[in-house]
Amino acid sequence: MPITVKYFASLREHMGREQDLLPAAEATTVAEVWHRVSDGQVLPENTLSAVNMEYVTATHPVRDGDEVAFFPPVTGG
Amino acid sequence: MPITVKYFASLREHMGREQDLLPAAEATTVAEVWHRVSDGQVLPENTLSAVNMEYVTATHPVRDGDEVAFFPPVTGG
Amino acid sequence: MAVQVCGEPFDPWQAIQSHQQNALGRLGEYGATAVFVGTMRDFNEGAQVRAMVLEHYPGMTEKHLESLCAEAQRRWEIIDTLVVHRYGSVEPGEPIVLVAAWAGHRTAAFDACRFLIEELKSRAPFWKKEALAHGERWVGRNSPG
Amino acid sequence: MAVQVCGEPFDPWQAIQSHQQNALGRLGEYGATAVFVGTMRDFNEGAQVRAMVLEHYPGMTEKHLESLCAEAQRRWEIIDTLVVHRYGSVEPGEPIVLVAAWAGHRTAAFDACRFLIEELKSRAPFWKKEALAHGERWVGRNSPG
Repeated sequence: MPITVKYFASLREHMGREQDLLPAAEATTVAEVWHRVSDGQVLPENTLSAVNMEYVTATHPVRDGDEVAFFPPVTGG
Repeated sequence: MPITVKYFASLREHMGREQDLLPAAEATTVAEVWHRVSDGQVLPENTLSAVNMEYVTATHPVRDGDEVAFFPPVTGG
Repeated sequence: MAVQVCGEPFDPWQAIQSHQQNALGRLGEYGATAVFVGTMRDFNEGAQVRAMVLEHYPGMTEKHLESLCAEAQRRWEIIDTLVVHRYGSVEPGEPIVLVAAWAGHRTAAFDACRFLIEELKSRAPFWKKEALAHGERWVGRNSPG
Repeated sequence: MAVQVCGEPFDPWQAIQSHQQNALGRLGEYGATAVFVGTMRDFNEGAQVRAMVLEHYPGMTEKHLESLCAEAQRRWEIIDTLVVHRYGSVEPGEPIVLVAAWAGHRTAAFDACRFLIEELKSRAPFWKKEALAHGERWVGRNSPG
């Protein structure tokens, strides 16, 4: 199962796409997923991340089939 | 102009009437008005009083034509 | 700023809609609406309550509620307020009081709404008499919240 | 406990009435309803705003809002909560968010309602893009209130 990586709002525009599919891989982390999808760009300051729709930090593990998301500070309500 | 004296809720039931009219009199106070309408009963504890629809204390002056009211603690809302 | 004291059942959500349509300024001016509705419960202080009569002091009630709204307008940056309060015979489930505050931002709306209901409960001249299974009783004082 | 994320304009007062009629237990059980409605303003951070697009994260948004409601139920003695939030294109004057809490007493209702809107604004995955007279901008962060 591939890893799905989603981008929202200004980060989606910055990436120029809504999502990536990463091939199934060894166990990894959120920071490593960002490194792979961004060609080594620095993660923009204040970026939030989620794994399987729960907030996590950059060191959180990512497993095959997980959904990882990156997005800017939220502004709902 | 007489002084109108009104009673509400449990105090109205205690008095057995909704209001009294006191004949025009020399300048007096809320305490004195109570003394006259109650035949010298002690004012029940926690009773509130108003003159012309504003809360006042027992020493507040009362003038001819004023509306004086006595009532128990409020329980609205 | 509107105060209504009414002797018949009222629908608080319709009252808000109607106030927004008729009395408030342009749409887009306010960003925050905070509302409190107090409804008659069928249980109070350890007893089933069948019905209630709400007595008030006509004239003073309106005057007092209007002065509360004016004080809220002075203390917070709010655009408008609405207060509606029942009197007369009330059945369980029926709304007793509606307090609403409109503001640019949420803190002012919340704080003004809370202020209005707390002040109303502690000072506005209303009195509740409850009909229980056997007999009646005057409510002695409001619970702290 | 209900959470709705909707792509079309909604009427918050009708949503409350409908929830009270369909989802809440017996009339007479709750004595206090606290409600907050956030409406789109036509002015924000020094500029006229013509319109707005609200983006969200389908799936995570609902999950996050449901977990907030569950936390409110744990922390306060409340009977029910309702959260409705718009996404998509929004015009000035249209409601963006509704938060409501029903309780036996007013303090729990107010505190839960306030908690829900503060948490929602700080953590629920929504993003606002404003259309100004000239051009667009993402809202960088929510104001503190």
